[in-house]
Amino acid sequence: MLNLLLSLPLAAGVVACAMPRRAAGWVASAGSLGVLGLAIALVAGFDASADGLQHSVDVSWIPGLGVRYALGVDGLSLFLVALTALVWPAAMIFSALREIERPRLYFLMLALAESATLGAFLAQDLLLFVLFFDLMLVPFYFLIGAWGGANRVPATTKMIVYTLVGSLLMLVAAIATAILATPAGGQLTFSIAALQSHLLSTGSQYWLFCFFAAAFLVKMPAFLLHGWMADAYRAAPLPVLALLSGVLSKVGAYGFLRVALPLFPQATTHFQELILVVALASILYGSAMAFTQTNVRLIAGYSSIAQLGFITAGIFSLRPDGANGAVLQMVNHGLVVVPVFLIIAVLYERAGSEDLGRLGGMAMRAPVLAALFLVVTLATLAMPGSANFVGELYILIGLFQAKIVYAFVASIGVALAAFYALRLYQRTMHNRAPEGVESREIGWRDGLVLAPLVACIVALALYPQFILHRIDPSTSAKVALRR
Amino acid sequence: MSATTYAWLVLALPLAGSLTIAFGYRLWPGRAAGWIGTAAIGLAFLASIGALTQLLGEPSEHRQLTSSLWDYASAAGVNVKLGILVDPLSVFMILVVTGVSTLIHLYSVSYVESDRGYARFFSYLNFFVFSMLLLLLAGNFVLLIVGWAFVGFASYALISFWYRRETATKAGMKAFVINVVGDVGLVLAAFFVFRELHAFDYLTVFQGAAGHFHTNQGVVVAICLLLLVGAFAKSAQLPLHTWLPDAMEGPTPVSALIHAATMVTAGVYLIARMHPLFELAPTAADIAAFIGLATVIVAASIALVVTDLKRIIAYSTMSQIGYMVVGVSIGAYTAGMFHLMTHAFFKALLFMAAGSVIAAMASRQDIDRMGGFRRSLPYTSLLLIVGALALSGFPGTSGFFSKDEILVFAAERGGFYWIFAIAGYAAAAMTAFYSFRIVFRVCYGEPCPEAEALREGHMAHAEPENPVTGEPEDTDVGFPGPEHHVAEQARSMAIAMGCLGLAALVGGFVQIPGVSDAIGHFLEGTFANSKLATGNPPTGDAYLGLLAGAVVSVLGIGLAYLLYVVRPGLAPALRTRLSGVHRFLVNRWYFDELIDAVVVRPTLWLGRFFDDVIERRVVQGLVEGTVGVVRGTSTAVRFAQSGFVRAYALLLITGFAGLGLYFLIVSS
Amino acid sequence: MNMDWYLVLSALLFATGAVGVLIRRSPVVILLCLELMLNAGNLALITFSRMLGDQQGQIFAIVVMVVAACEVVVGLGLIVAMYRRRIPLNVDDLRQLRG
Amino acid sequence: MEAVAFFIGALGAMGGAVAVIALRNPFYSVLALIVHLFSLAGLFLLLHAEFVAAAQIVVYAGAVMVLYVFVAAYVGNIEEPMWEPIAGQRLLAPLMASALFVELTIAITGSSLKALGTNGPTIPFGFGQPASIGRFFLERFLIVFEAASILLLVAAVGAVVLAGRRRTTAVPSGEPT
Amino acid sequence: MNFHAPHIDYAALSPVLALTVGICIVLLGGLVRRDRVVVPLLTLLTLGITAGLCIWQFGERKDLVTGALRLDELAIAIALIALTAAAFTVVLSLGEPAAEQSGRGEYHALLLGSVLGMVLLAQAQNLVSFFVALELLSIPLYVLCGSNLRRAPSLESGLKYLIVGSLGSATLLYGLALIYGGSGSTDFNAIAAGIGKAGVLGDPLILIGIALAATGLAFKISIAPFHQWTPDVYEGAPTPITAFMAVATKAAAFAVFIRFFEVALGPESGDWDVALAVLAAISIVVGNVGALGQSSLKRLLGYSGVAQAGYMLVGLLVATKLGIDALVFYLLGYTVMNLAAFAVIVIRERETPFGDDIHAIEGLGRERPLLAWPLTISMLGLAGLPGTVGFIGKLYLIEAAVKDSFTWLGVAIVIGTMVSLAYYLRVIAAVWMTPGRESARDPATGAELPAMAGGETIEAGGVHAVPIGLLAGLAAAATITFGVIPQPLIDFASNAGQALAAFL
Repeated sequence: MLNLLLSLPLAAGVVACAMPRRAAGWVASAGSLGVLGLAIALVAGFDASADGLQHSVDVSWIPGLGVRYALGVDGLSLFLVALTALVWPAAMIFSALREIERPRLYFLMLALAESATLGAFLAQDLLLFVLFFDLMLVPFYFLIGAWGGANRVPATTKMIVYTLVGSLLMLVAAIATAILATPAGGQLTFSIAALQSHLLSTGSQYWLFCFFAAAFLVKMPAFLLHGWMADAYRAAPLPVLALLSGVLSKVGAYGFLRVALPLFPQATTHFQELILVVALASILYGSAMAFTQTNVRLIAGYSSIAQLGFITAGIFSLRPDGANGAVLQMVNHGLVVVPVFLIIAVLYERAGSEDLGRLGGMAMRAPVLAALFLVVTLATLAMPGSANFVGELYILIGLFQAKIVYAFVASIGVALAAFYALRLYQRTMHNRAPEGVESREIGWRDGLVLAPLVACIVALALYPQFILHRIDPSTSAKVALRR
Repeated sequence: MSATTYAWLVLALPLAGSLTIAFGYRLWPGRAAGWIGTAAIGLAFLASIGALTQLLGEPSEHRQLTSSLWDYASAAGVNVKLGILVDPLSVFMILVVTGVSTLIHLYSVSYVESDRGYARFFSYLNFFVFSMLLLLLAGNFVLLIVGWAFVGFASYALISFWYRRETATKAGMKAFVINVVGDVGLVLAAFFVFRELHAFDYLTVFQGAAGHFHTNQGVVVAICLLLLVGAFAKSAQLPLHTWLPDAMEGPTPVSALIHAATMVTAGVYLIARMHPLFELAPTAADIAAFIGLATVIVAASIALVVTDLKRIIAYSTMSQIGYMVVGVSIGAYTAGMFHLMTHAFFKALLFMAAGSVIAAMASRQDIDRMGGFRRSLPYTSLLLIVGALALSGFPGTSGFFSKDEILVFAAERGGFYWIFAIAGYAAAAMTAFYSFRIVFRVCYGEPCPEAEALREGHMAHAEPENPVTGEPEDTDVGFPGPEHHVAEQARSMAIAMGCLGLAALVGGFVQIPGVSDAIGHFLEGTFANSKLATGNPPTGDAYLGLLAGAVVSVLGIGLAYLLYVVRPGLAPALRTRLSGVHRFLVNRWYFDELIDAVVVRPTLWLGRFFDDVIERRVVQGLVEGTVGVVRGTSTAVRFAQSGFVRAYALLLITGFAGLGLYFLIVSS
Repeated sequence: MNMDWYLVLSALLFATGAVGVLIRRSPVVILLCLELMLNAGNLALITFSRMLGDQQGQIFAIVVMVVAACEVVVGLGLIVAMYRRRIPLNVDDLRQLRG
Repeated sequence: MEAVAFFIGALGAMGGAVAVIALRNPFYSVLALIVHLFSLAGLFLLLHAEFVAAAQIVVYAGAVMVLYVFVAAYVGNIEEPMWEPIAGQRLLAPLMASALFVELTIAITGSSLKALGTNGPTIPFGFGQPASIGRFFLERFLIVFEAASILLLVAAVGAVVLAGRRRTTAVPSGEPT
Repeated sequence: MNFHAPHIDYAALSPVLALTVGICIVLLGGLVRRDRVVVPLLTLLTLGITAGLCIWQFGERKDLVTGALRLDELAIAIALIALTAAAFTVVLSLGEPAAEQSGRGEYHALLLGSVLGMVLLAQAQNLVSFFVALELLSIPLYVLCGSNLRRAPSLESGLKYLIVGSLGSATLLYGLALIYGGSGSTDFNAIAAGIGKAGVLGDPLILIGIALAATGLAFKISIAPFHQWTPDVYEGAPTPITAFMAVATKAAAFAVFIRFFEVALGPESGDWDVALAVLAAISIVVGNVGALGQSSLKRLLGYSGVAQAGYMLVGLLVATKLGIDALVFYLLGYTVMNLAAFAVIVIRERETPFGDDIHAIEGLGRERPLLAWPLTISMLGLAGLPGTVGFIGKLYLIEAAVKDSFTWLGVAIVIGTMVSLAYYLRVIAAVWMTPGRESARDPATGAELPAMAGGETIEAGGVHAVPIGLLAGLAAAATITFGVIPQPLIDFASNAGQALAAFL
């Protein structure tokens, strides 16, 4: 099941390469829709009461290095897999509806990215995780570099180098973890479950945690480590950016829960305050930046920093409620930020600009577009009643009970979010339309791409318990490991 | 059907109406959307009555019913259900809300008829009602917050309904952001509650609170203060009130419904709902009462000088809500809720009448340009006067009974609470004055050209322009609508206004000291455990209070008559004499400027600072610095690669020398 | 004579050769200096061979001679080829490849 | 007696070496190297390496140096400007070379190897003579011997490649170098 | 006086013999036949037979000819690398002007001579055979570098390589002499024993000897600060030769480096590991920063080679079986990755007027995707991105480093990798993200660029894009295959480590 899930996108991508140019996108999209089907089956068949891995695959891969090909889903990864499976078809179909240069390569890269991302979420071997974590970047390098906007090559290089800084350090740390945890003469293993049972000395945990944290924080990105973000966001093609912001950023937060907390419990406790400070700084900084920017991509980008700050804060409340909220919020944020970027793409086609100053009045003749965007905006600002609110609620409850002061500061971010998200909506959809802006209703094809995403947002808003119920056992178990 | 089923129905009907209108926005012909909306709310009103009767059928101890649909978000020890609480307080509130809403929907069916966003308007309006009902019926803090935020959003959407006006979108934004600040306060309060009592459920919390907290314990005071942040943001109390006057950018029925009758009273409802907590934190309750009083006075004083018709009523709303806040904070729950109800009637009426006048003025709202509508708009003028009388607390009208009940309760409570009574009566005089300032400026005096035209049967048509900035309106799509509707010509408006006028006049009779105590009796179920709500003040004192109220009201009206009818020149003279005071009041006590300087500017400055300094220098500096170091090393390496083979040989020898040195050191 | 005399002499010759490589610019002379260095190595080998009473060092030295001869042949061949191409025979002028 | 011979040999070797790097005309440098090689051959004799000494004179000083002389004569005198284009080379080159020397000397004199301070052990008859060297080559170092011969072959091929005139290498005149 | 002919195991020596015979045949073949196919075919045949013999002998572990050589898996693995690289070089040299000018027979004979040197070097177990094999490796290369006699840079690179190379040889020789003197033997095993017996463990004589030898060997594998010949020579030499040098020389020198340091100097490893660690770190830094901003692809790969050598040195200096496994594995991966890149460079050098400049590959992704992919995969592999053999190799090396408490070197490797991304990705960006250049105009001045070798070659020998491209594809496929299924290669490499395990 998981093997198929992992290989299907790539297989479809390769097949797409052999197809005529026009068909490539549709073949790749069909593959990703297949993945979506599998993911739905996965969610449907998920045993919510268990906190262990399900559908495990565990075969030897590189015995010489102790690396195993171990996959599995638990509550932690289930919905992130589902998110990946959901947004990738959206981005692919959205792209397939448009004229793209060198479509075969484009869709191959998108497909590779999907496989790698799924791999990162499914991997249960530390090294396999690191491998997929790094591999994800490669297709994005191409996607941004070859199909991006102005300054794409420096931007994409900056992104990949910067993010690899963290993840390569993580490679060293992963190896060191395995080696240090292996008793003398024992067989080296990278299995996360096995490593969990041999906890390292506190001193080792400290520096290993720092390496892992660096990788995850850069990927998110968190405050001070987001230097790659602005340029990459400016340059990336929008469907790609949607995936970058919607899914890739989550891998970092996911890594904290999957790797850092279980393997380095003492270090996690030790660095809790530090990471919380970073998270809060991300929240405040991201929010403040988001309302000074006029480029719509950057508004969404900086808001992502803030949102990821919330997620990190939730994880590092080191409480089940906070962690549950964080996982829920990962899914939610992915689910809202993808439509945001796709809508920005639609807006760009109508206004020819991505600057707030040159946008406006779009709602006039496009009420459906406006309504879709409105729902997404409200979810983005974590309007109570949305699943995002439930996520933030859980995060803040956790934080509130762990570190009350941090919770108060974090709640400032909630208020700021309302401002920047609404500003984005208002200045694109409302006010007068400047010269050159063509208010045109969204086409039914694009609508069909966006509507399911928005429908998911609404459905989750009505019943967030659907996710919470399934993630709770595994997430709580991850946090409970701390001794 | 049980009371809770009716309550779910009350929730479902407006939501269904909203969605029906929204999804079918292209299908509904003519006024269909309006009628669907009105019908949905009307049915909700009927369902509310159903809930009321069912509730009255229960013994008074068992009038707190809960019901839940499904687990909304329950994990890791947190338990949140999609649950409602049906008790006298919520039923009372939903009755008021659905009742007034039905009439305002009815009014709107005609009033916004020519607006392009007709369906959108009713969809929003129905959604608002749904949100408000959700807020009222919520059985736990989370759902309360959801409803709380939904009404905030609905308010935003309706304020910036004419979204092509930049003033409207700005005002919407302001309202939304301030409301979100309130939401955050509420959320934090909920967290505190959860941390202390491990529950979000009202009944669990209230039952647990009494045993868990002792009076004026820091935590419970903090909870109450945070609740107050939420309440004050929503109810436009100082200093979070600045959005309300700007909210008048919305269509007039919106002002009537949201910014007068229903949403803005949510804060009052919240304090009443949370009375078990407030009674444990008297300090917080006192703070609330004083802020309420301050709002009463400040708002009334501003209303004296403002010339925008809707804004005068808006300040009046603030002021009246201040009374209610005082009431529920000092324990006069019944009186507070009573005033809430009567205020809903007469304030909605005032806005409707104002809407009719503004329509006649072709969207102009400045009372200085109005005059003499008495003859051209007789029905409107009549109801405007009825509303003003109720607002001024003219003896016999609804406002007369409800306001006095609060003030009498304050006086009776003793201690420093008499301040509220004295100041309250003083403010009541101002209220009476500005109410009749409106009446005299609009209905009396020289008829303005529009009034003249209307008498000859022509509706005024003006170049569409923004009433605030005066810039020409975007006529491309025709909102706020090329045609205007006045009550005299539109039957639905007339009916709605008539009903409210009646309610404003006689609504007070349900609760007359010594005669009837319907509301107090009904609400007992909710406030049974309250230490403060100890029944009604002595009838004698109550009548003394009524007398004082009557005197003050008549005095105020008389003064207004003197200034605006008998000696019209006196007002401008007074304005020049007291120019300092006038300027201070016209500038609304400089609250906007204060908030701008304290909150908005620093935040923007911080954003710019982040952008200019942190982002450019620190974050990018981190990148560029590293790149610079690498580049520098690269330059050095490539400079060393000079092409001179002898230099390469030298480096080889040097390298060996270094290596050899190391080995010699190791060996020794 | 003690063996270290020979060795110090060989070290001195080695260093002298190195100086020559570093400061001379004619490729011919540089090749000569490389010969000096290889010969210094040879001297050390022979000395050790004597010191250890072991002839492997001498074998090594003979091999080094062969190697030196081969280097010379190739080196001189290159010099001739460059001369024919009219490339200046000054290593400092060989700077087309750098950076 | 041995000491005198050593010093004469050492002086000759050093003198030759210094002359190689000091003389400005490559032709003279070649001649100085021949002096150096002869002196070295003398030292080899002192160390009982008769075969090596002979090979030194015959193969090295004889055959190889003749090649040098021819090439030096063929390419003529090469101008070496006094100006030093590499910054620091003139200072650092001797400095590093002396460092090299000092380190080697420390290694030699500082070594705890006892045998260094002796004249060497008594050696068997035939040590360093062609017969024993030959045996070594054909028994123990057979592979080395064969490899060396292939090396010579390859070097010869290399020389042919580089210096042999062929029709394709005709240099177009006036091409920049 | 009795002459005891040494026992010669002809089977084990067969690869060496085959190569020797091959040299002669190729040389003669070049004299007899002047057409373009025979000599390369003969060369390939020789290489193929030798490789076959190597594989036949795989698994043997024995001393040959009185211990001058040792045949074991390490030797054979390295020999196979050298043979593979040589075979590539032969194909890459089809139509190579250098081969035309120096005579095909001679050119290929020299190549085979160098390969012979490498095969011997990988087996050398004696100071003398070590030295002579090293020279047998180097001297033909000096010639081959300068073999494009028409190009001044080719000659320049030949002479530079010769001068610095001989200096390195002299240094190495002196070091070997000191070690011989200190330990009293030329056999690696006897040296290890002799160091203990003579009581010179940690003695300055031995240590300076090690320093000198390390300098000489580091020079051969391009470890900074002894690397400076590398970029110049790589750039100036004919591209097929550069490819050969980049891969084979490094492999062979590493082989002897391993054998010499682990076997002969194993007792001293506590003294030299830190020194080599510092050198490795310097190499990683210098190589990676030097490659930044290079526009000549060969030069870029030269610097990259310096950095890669630094990575590989880590495997050596930890002096564990894991380290040797990792090093051999990395060498194998490095071989296929580099060969793929060079093959593409050769083709573009002949097709465009830009030589090996990065302009030559601009827009390649659009015009010739089949050629762009091998280069891209090679660059991704060299950068150590997952899915390629480069990633597994780095993983292996880091594992070895961390296990031997050289975690900081592991960190150094990844930091180097980060820097390296900047230039590897630049190549990829040129391939996929930059439009191709139509005219041969200098972008800066607008002047017509001087015609480089490519222009002439097309008439001289043709591009031979199909066979070369196929090889590039093959190497790229191997890069990916062994990145996804690395175990066979790991087993192969760990045999090599096993061969030396007894000495560690």
